[in-house]
Amino acid sequence: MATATLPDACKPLTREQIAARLARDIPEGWYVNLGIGAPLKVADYLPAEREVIFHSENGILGMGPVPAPAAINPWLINAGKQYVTLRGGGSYMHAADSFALIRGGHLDLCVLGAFQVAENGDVANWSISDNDSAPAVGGAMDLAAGARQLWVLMEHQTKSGDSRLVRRCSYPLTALGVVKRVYTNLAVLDVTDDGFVVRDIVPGLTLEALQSVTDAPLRMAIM
Amino acid sequence: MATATLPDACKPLTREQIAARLARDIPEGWYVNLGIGAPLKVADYLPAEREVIFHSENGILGMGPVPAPAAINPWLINAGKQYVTLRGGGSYMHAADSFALIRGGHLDLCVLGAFQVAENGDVANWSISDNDSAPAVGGAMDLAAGARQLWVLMEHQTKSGDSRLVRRCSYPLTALGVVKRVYTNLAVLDVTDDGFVVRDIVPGLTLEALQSVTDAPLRMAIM
Amino acid sequence: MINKIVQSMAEALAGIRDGSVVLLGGFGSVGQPNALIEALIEQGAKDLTVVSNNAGTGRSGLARLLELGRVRKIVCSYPRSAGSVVFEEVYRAGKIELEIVPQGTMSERMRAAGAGIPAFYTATAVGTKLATGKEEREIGGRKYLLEEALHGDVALIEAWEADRWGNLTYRSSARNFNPVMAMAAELTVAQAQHIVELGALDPEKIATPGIYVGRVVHVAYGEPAVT
Amino acid sequence: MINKIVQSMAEALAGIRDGSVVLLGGFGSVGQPNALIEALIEQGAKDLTVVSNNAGTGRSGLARLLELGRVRKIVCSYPRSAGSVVFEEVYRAGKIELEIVPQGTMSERMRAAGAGIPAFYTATAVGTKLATGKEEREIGGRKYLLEEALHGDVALIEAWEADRWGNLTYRSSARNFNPVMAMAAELTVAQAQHIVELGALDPEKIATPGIYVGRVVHVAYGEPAVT
Repeated sequence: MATATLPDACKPLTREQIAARLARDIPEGWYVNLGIGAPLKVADYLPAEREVIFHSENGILGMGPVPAPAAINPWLINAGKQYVTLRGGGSYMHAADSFALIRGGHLDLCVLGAFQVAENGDVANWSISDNDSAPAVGGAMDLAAGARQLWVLMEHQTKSGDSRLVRRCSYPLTALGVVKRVYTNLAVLDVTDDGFVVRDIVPGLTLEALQSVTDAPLRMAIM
Repeated sequence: MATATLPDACKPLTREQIAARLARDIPEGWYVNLGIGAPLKVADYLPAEREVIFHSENGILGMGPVPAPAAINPWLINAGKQYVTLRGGGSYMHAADSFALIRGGHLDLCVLGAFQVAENGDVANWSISDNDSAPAVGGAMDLAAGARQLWVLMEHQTKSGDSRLVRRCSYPLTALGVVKRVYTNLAVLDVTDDGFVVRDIVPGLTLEALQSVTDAPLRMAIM
Repeated sequence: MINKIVQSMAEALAGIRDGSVVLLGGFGSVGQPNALIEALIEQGAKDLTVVSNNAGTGRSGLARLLELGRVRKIVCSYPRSAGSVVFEEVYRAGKIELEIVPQGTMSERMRAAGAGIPAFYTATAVGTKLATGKEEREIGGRKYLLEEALHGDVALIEAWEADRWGNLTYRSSARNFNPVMAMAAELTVAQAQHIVELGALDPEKIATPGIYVGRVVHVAYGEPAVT
Repeated sequence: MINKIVQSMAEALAGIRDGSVVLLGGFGSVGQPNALIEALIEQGAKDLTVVSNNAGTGRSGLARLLELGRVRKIVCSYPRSAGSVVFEEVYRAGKIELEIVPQGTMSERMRAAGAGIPAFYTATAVGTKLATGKEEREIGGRKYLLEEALHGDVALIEAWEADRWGNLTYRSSARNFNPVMAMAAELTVAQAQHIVELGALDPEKIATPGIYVGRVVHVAYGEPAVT
C-alpha cells in the first residue's frame, strides 16, 4: 500500500482548485455533465466568455448557476437536488430523452467523482463494498458508459492515505475502461493504453514523491 | 374460386356506406388511426357529439377534418398527404414518438384497407405479389401489429369477382392473426378462433348467397 | 364528451389492486405526486411493487407506505439518500426486496414498455455487478446487456397543466420521469396544479398527450419542497 | 461564443464525403429540407446511402439525386407513390439497392442510433417477408424481430425556428422524422425558416435541443407544396 507522506514543500490543491484546474481544460462549445458533489464546482470556474453547455440528467440542457434566494424557481433543481437556473437557449426533457442523450454519446464530457480509478480506465464510484447490497447508483453507470469522455475529479488518496489510483479497482465497478483523465489534488493524469501518464503535477512534488503515494505505476508525459 | 353473382335484390354498400356502418361501432373516447384511402372516410360519419380522437402516424394526435381552402395550414397534412386540421386538445409528435404510441398498444383501433383477410386473422394489404420487389409498406405493418384492435374495411370481392375473405392469404402478409373485424360492402364479420362469424349482412342477401361469393367458410353470429 | 378529470382522490385511485406495480413520478420532491401517494396510503392496496427513482425520505409519502409494510419490492436507482431512514430500516429488517437499476436503464425500460419494445440492448452496467444474471451480447465489437421493458399497472404522476382529454404539461425539471411513466402504465393518474379548457394548451408544447393518461385530479398544492 | 449558424450552403454541406449515409427529413414535402437537398446535388458527394420515408417525386430534389446516379442505396418505407417515376426507372434498371423498412421500425431504428441502443426487439413485420434474415425471438409468449440501430453520417432536416445553439422548433406535422434523424446522425444540418435570438425559444417547446445539431442555415422558403 502506498501510504507515504508528502514532502512539506508540496501544496496539494483544494477541491476548488482541482475544479478550477479541470475547468481550464474544457473547450468552448462542449456539452458537459458534471456529477454530484465536487464535480459540480467546475461550472463556477469557467470564464464567462467561454460558452460551455451543461446537462443535468434529471432533464436540463443549458443549466445555469445557483440562483440568488429571491430568484429561486422551486421546480428547477439539478441532479444533486440543488436549485439551479436555466440559461437562455436551455431546454427541458424527460428522463428517457435525457438518458438517450447520455447513452447515445452526445455529451462531449462527463466529470464524475470516484473512489478508485484503475490504470486500465476502470472506475469505481458507487459502492464501497460488495457487502453493501443497497448502494445508490443513480445515473453514474449510464454517464460513465455513455459520454464521449469521462474525466474523474477526486482526492489522490483516501483519508487513511490509500491510493485511489490503482492497478485494478477493488471496489465494485461503475464502468470498464472508460476513464480518459484524472484530476486529483496532486496531479492531472491521462489514462492511456500504457496506464497512467502524468500531464501536470503540483509545485513542490516530484514524480518520485507522487509515485510513492500512488499504487499504479506512473509515467511522465513527453511534452 | 367463389365468383358467383349476387342476387338482384341485394344492394351492396357503397364505400361511403361501409365507412358509415363502421363509424357506428366506434365508441366515444376511443383513440383511432384510419388508414390511407377508404378508411379515412370513417371520420366523416361520426356524429359530432361523439368524441373520438384520431391519430395520424406522421405525428398528429387529435386530427380534425379537411379544412376549407382558405383555412389550409400547409404544414399540416395527414399520412395520406391530404390537408387536415388539428382539434383543440390535439398535439404533434415526432415519428418515433408517434410509432411508440402505435407499437405500444395505445390505439384502441386501427382501420386499414386490405387485399385479403384470412379466417385466422392474417391480413395482406401492402403488396400484391412476391415478385413486386419495391412495394410501399409505410406504417401498415406497425399499425397492424401494434393497435389493440384491427378492423379492415374493404370490398368483399376483387374487381374480377374473387373473394377477399380467404382461408389463407395468397398475397404477402402485413401481419399475422391480428384482424378482429371486417367491414365489406356485403357484410360485417368478426374474426374468431373458429373463423369468420357474420354479424351483419346487407338486406336482400342470405348467408348462403354471401357464402357463395366468399372463399372462407362463414358462420352466423348467435345473437 | 371525454372527461378524464375526476372530482375525488377515491375516484382517482379506484380499482388499484393488491399486488400492483405502481410507478411513482418525480425526482426528489420535484414532480412528485405527493397528494396521490397520500391517497394511495388511504386507499389500502398492499403487496405493491413500487418503481421510483428514490426510496422515500422522512416519514411521509413513499416512506410512510414502506413503513406500513405495503410495499413488497422497490425498483429504483438511488435508494439511499439523506433522509431515507425508513427504507433503510425496512430493508435491513429484510421486509422489502430491492432491485437497483441504473437511472438511464430504468427510464429506458419504462419508455420501452410504453413503446411496445419488449427488450433492448444497452452498454450501461456491462461488467458490473448489476449485470448479474443478464444476457450479454457483442454487437459491432462492443458488449451490451439485454434489458427488458418495465411495465406498470398504475402510474401516479404530477403535472403542471391538464385538460379534460388528459393532455399534460410540466414545469421546468418537474418533467423528469413523469412522461415516461405515463407511457408505461396500464392506468396513469395525474395530479395537476392547473386544469385548463380543452384547446388552451399549445399543441407544440404538450409533453404528454392524453392518450397516455386515464384520470386527472386537480391538486393545487403550490411549490415543491426540496428534500 | 457558440454559433452554429452558417452563411452559405457550401459551408452547410462542407465535408460530406462519397459513401456517406444521408438521412433526409420530411414526410412528403412537409418538413422536407429542399434547399439542402438541392445543395447536396451541387456539392457532388456520390455513392450515397439515403434514408428517407419516400423515394422522391417528380424530377427535382431527391428524384434528381437518384437520376444523377449519386445514390447507391435507398432505405425507406414508402418508395412507390404518385410521381416516384425516377425511383422506378433507376430501380427497374438495377441501378439502386432498396431496403424497405416499416415506417415505425425505421423511426425507432434511428431513435435507437441516437439513444445508444444498438438493437431492440419489435413485433412489427414478424412472419412477413420483411422478416427475412432477421433474428426472431419469443419474449413473454409473443414473437419479435431484432432490429438494429440505423446511424447516419449526415442528417439534412428542416425546422421552423432555430437559434445559434442549434435549438429547433418545428411547425405542425413538419416535425415528423426531423427530430429523430437529428439524433441519429454524426452531423446534423438544419435549414430553418426563421433564425431567432438565443433565449427567444420557449424552453418547454424546443423539440430538438442544439446538442443534436451541428449547423444551421437560414432558408425562408415559405410554404411547402403538397406532393
